Amino acid sequence: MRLSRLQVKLIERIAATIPLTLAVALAAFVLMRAIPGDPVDIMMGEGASSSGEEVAALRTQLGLDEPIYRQLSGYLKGLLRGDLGYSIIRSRPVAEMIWEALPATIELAVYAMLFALALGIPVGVVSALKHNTAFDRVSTAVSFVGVSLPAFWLGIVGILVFSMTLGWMPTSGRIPYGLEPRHITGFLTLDALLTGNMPALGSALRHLCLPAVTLGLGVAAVVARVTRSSMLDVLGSDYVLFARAKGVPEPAVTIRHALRNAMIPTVTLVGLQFGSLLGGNMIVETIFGWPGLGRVVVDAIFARDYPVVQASVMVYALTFVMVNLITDLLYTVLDPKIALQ
Amino acid sequence: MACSMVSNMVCGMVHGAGTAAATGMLLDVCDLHTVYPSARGDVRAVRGVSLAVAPREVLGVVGESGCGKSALMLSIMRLLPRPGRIVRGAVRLRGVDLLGLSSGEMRDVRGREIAMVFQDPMTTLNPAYRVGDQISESLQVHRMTPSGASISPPRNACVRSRLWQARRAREEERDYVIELMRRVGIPSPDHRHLEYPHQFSGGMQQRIMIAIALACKPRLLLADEPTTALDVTIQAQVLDLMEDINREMGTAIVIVTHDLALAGDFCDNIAVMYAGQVVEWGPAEAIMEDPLHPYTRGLLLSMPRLGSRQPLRAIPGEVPDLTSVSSGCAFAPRCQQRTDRCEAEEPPLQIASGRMLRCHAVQAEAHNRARFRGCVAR
Amino acid sequence: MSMKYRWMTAISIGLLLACTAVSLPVAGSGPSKALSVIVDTTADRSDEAQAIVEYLRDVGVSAEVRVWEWSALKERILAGGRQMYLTDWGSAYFDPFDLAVPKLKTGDRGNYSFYSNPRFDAALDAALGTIDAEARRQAYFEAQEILWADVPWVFGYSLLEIEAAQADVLDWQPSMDSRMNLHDVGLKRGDTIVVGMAADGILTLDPAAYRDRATETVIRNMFDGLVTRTVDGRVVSEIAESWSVVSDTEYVFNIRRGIKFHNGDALTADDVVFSFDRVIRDGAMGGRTSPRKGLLGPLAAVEKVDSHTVKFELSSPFPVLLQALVHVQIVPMNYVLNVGDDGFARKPVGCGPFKFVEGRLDDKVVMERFDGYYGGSSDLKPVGPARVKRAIFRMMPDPTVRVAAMKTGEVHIIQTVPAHLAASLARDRNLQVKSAEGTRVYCIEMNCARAPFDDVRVRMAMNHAVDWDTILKTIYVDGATRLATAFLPSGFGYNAELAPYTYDPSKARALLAEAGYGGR
Amino acid sequence: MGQASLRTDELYQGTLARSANIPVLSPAGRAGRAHGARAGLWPRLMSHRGGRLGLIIVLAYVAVAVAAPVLAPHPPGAVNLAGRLTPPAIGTGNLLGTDQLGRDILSRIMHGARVSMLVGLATVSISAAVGVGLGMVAGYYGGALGRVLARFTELLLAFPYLIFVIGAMSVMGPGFWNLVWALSFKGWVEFYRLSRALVMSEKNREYVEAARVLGRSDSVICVREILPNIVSSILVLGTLRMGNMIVMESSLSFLGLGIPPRMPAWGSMINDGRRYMLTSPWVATFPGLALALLVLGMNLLGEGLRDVLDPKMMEG
Repeated sequence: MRLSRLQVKLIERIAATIPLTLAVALAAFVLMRAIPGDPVDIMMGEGASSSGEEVAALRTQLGLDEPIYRQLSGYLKGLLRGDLGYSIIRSRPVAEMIWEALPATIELAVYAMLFALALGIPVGVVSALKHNTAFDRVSTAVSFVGVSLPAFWLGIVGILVFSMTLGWMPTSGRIPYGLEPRHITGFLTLDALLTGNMPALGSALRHLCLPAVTLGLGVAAVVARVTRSSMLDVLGSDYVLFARAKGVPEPAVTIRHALRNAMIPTVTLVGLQFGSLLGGNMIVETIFGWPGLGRVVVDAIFARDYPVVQASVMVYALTFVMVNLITDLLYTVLDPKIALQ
Repeated sequence: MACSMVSNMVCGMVHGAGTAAATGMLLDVCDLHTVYPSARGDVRAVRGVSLAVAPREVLGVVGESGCGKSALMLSIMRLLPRPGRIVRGAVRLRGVDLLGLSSGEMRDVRGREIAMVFQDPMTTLNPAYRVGDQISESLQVHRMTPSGASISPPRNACVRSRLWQARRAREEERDYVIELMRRVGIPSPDHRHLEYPHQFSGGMQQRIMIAIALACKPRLLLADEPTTALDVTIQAQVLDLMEDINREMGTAIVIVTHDLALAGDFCDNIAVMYAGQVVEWGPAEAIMEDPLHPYTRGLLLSMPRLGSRQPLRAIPGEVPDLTSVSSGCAFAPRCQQRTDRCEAEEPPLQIASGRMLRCHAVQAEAHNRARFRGCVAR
Repeated sequence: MSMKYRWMTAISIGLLLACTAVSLPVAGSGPSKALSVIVDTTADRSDEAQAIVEYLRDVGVSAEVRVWEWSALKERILAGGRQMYLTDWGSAYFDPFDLAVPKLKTGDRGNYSFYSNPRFDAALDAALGTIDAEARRQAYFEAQEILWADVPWVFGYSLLEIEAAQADVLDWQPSMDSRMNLHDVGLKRGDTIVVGMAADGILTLDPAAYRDRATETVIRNMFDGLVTRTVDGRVVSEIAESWSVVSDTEYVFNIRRGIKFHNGDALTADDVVFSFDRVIRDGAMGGRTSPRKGLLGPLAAVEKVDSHTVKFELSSPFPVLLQALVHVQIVPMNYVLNVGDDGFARKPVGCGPFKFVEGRLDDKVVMERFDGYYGGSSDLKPVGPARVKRAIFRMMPDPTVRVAAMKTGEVHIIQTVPAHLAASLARDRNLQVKSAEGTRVYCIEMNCARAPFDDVRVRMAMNHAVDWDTILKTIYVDGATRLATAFLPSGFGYNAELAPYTYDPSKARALLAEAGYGGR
Repeated sequence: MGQASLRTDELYQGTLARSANIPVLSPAGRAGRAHGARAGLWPRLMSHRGGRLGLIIVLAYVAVAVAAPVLAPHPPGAVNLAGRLTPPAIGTGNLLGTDQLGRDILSRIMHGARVSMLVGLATVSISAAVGVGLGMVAGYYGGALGRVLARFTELLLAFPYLIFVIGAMSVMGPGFWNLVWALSFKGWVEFYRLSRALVMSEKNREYVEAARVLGRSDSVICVREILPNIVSSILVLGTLRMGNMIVMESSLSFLGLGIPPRMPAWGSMINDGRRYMLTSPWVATFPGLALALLVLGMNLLGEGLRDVLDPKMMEG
């Protein structure tokens, strides 16, 4: 009974993403047509003169001289068939480009999030346990500063310190040629693990370090603050007092009784932040030469490569929705009240 | 019986620490002081409370909200939320001063020797865990088997037999949990131990909390307003349950309440608290029928009684600010019998008419009455 | 109850007002009839634009900078809505053909300044209507003189192409057209050379499907053309052994024998015809037309004469045909027909010194030495297979990171070193820094069709007002060459006698005053 | 989507409040706050350690911003190519060094305080005005408008923000106010969600009932009764968002879409300096520190306000 209700809800949620995704696709379409600039013109680049007819012919060929509503209906029809279209500038299927770039972006976001959690949660918990002590004040101040430093600045400083001065980390890229694990999922660390390729794993992790930390530091600061405040709430709650009254040892009180309940707001935050990590990492990808979707999409915007932008925006939106869905599922695990309501 | 108990307690009080064990007291609180530092100065939540509880006794601690009842309970458990702290005094359990124990030793006492239940079961049960697990957690943290023996890790046992033992232990534990839930009156416990707190009604949640508290068969149960959050009918059921437990399991109970009538019905002895102090402490019937302290009287008069045609009277004035208690009697500003002495000098806790009393005015009067009756409590 | 929020509201509003009142720099109100312009730029030249604005202010022009995203700016420029804008344009042909024509001929594609001068157009037509070198040179000289007098732009500079390499990279030389010929390069240690590209990614691996330089830089190592170019811009034979000019509009090329593609196919005239057909015929790439079509101008047809001879027919004289042919790479006909255009782009096969191994276009492209290589142009030493076993092009769009990677030794060669970092690299004994003349013109274009820049005096004043020498010396750390007109010194027909406009603020003020804009 | 999405919404608002350390107060507490006599917000803020420090920092910035023309040793736009990239030194006249155009960094930071704080203040004010307005209407009436807005905010959240801003800036062209609008376009969503949730829980309070019984109109109830009760939470969110917006501006500068370059703004300064990090790290570092300190001050102030306005702090 309970499972089936959950299933129904899941199906409901997944079905509900369809109109949202379509709306996002539509918004991307409108935005792209509204911004000035012309893909054909960009495609023709500089150099020798191209005649007006040539440009016009290319526009016709790409269907760019059709009325907007026709272009839109063509685009939507393509979507319904599962066809994301063809990149104007790169003359290859958009789906292929996205499929190639998405694992890099997701892997980076996942590691950035892991870093943020690994740093933010313990700091938040300790700050809460040592409320109003020097540790609490310093970590709070540091987290404020962490939030207020732009990622591109952090990235360059990281390269300056850890790559150039200390030589610990490579400056950019995902993995050197020759070390790549066999392609299974596209996530290098996962592939390396699956194939038992330890050198590849080590190298991939080393390459991930700087970009993931750059991207995750701001999130870590926010996670620390949220964890701290929800931990403070929970530590003052009756059930924590009751657990102590039962004689539960302090570490178990902190972890089993307090942290578990304090994680609920953190999970919400993680869901939201993960979305923004995915959608906001273009700058970090550019700095670290990370071959991810962010660079593809920024490139495509500046080149007015309509199909690529439209499809990427949809992918972002879908990922965002999916992450939200997973977050909600996670609540049902963390908070039994939600499962049955 | 109650009368002699009080005299025993008084002995404990009068003669100091050494005799408490000798007189068979289970819990003996002696001149306990507790403060909460705050921006406006220290809040003196408990100011020299002395109390004792005999085995199997039910003691009611009564007073208005903010009089330090809960702080007293938490002080006994050594669970005062920071930055609250115990300034001085002693809390002896069977003669052992809890304040002198290491935190590890104190943890062994909690849940196993003294258990505590709280006012609001809704917020006191951890929403994230099944109730059965929350009940058995008490057993696990005290490494106890349902039969009450401490688990000592088997030596030289082969892995398989250890696994088997572990499974056995788990099954036993589950059975015990179900039994316990049945004992506190939860219907179909064999299913419901797998449910989460929010799936129970308030009364049932309170029963679960009691089950958790009883899991290790403690000698003393501290109940902090256990029925305040419940409907009246449910209140009665929960109280009945506690009464049963007291009778059948022999668990001594300290019940904190603001409801004097409830305490009168339910308790052997009653301690009335005002402004962090015990102002009157004695057998329940004695206090209900012949309250001596003006505050106790006020409490009784402000309490509606069935069949009584007396108009209800509120105690004039407000509860004092505990950061700045004057040198005199804390109740003096609200007391109609106050004298100059009341405002100047804090009355000591003294024996009067078969009870302990903290009042200058009644002191003299009671003394006279006692002489007239020719019976001085010893 | 709102009392206690009142002070906060008051502070907030006060802060807002205070900031608003004093923060926005108001355009200085100069003399009564001051010239007021907005200088548009893209982000990469915003420093320079701010310096230029200061110079303009010095001569009494109230100027402001706006930073734009290029495509958005271009559309507004083309709509005639902007006044003055920093632009640049590259030339790949070592001839004004692909610079002066698109940028300055009446109504042409890159003519953002709306410059129109029939005499200038006629001079360009004359230069392109014949293959007679002397006549062309004269025509270009005339065109430059016209430009110099007409000053449609604030003429600017061309940046040096600065590249850096590890000290153990042998025989490396940056080329003027920013290509990177790894065939000639050796390594003292190791057999894999890694190049840090100054690009976000390349567009494709199909030699007929791109129009940008970064893609060509990579592709040109896997594909050869009929002819190629030395680092200083001379055209020499490659796949073609020799050629003859039959007439203004007809060329015959003899194909070298024994050339093999990476898949083992022998290269014949069919492949050459197919390759050119793919570029110039409409819809030849699976229904799409190659974006490179325009590069070949009036090339009408390429015909096979025999198995190793092809004939080029032009619809009109095309003096830069040989330079244009450098940019067309030969593809294997049978392979392309077999795998299709998409398949070919995924796994390209050429006849160049390196064969494709794998590649993510926005990450890295890996290629390996092609041992069956015919040796390349006999005019470019060394002849034979490539010297390194493997070449990897890595995309490193951020210049700071490129330089950092150079210093840590992660890459062997990097493109486009920012001028201010070149010195620090040059000081490093493990590195070498070299530069080549650039082929890109940087300038400030003005809307010559509208006031105030329809007045040649105002345009002239602008040219006198900007102290380029200081800008180039400081912001570009001497990594640039000042230009007298829109023509490049490296290109054909450059008139070295024309001197760049001098920095002369008083003259600029005088010219402005003459044009009716009150100077001080 | 119904229930499920509503839940995310509620949790989101809870998280938001927590991440911003905004009290999602117990209703009784909030009602009490509105009507209980509570004097001395100012002294209480001044006695709150963090709040006091934050206030001092923020006021110091405001003072510097207002007095920048007097305080700054050089005009912020004075280009001096000969003296570019001078390292920080005492006694050279450029205490914090000069940037790539030879402009005095200290002076630019001082003048930049105006622009950057104005960016923050303007975006937050616009976001708050739009968000709170819509949030109150949606929270008070719910219904179709609420549903439409719920879908719309979902769309906004799912749409990658940077892509939107790049697009919007391309459409509108560069310019200070265009940037502010582009930043506000999504910024209002947080204010909307917070105020909607607050109003929803507030509108059933007794004092609102009382006002209704007295025959007050809906708009009067919203503005005179409910707004004062939720304004402190919004104020706290606002102080916390300001720093974010200033950082956002620098990210847009990275993409070439920031503040017009003659206006000194910290974000653009950090971005300009990024290119010189290897050789002249001071160009980006000092504006970065200036920004970090202001954000610290803002957050401390926000947190202080939270503590002071939180009735839980009043007991004990």
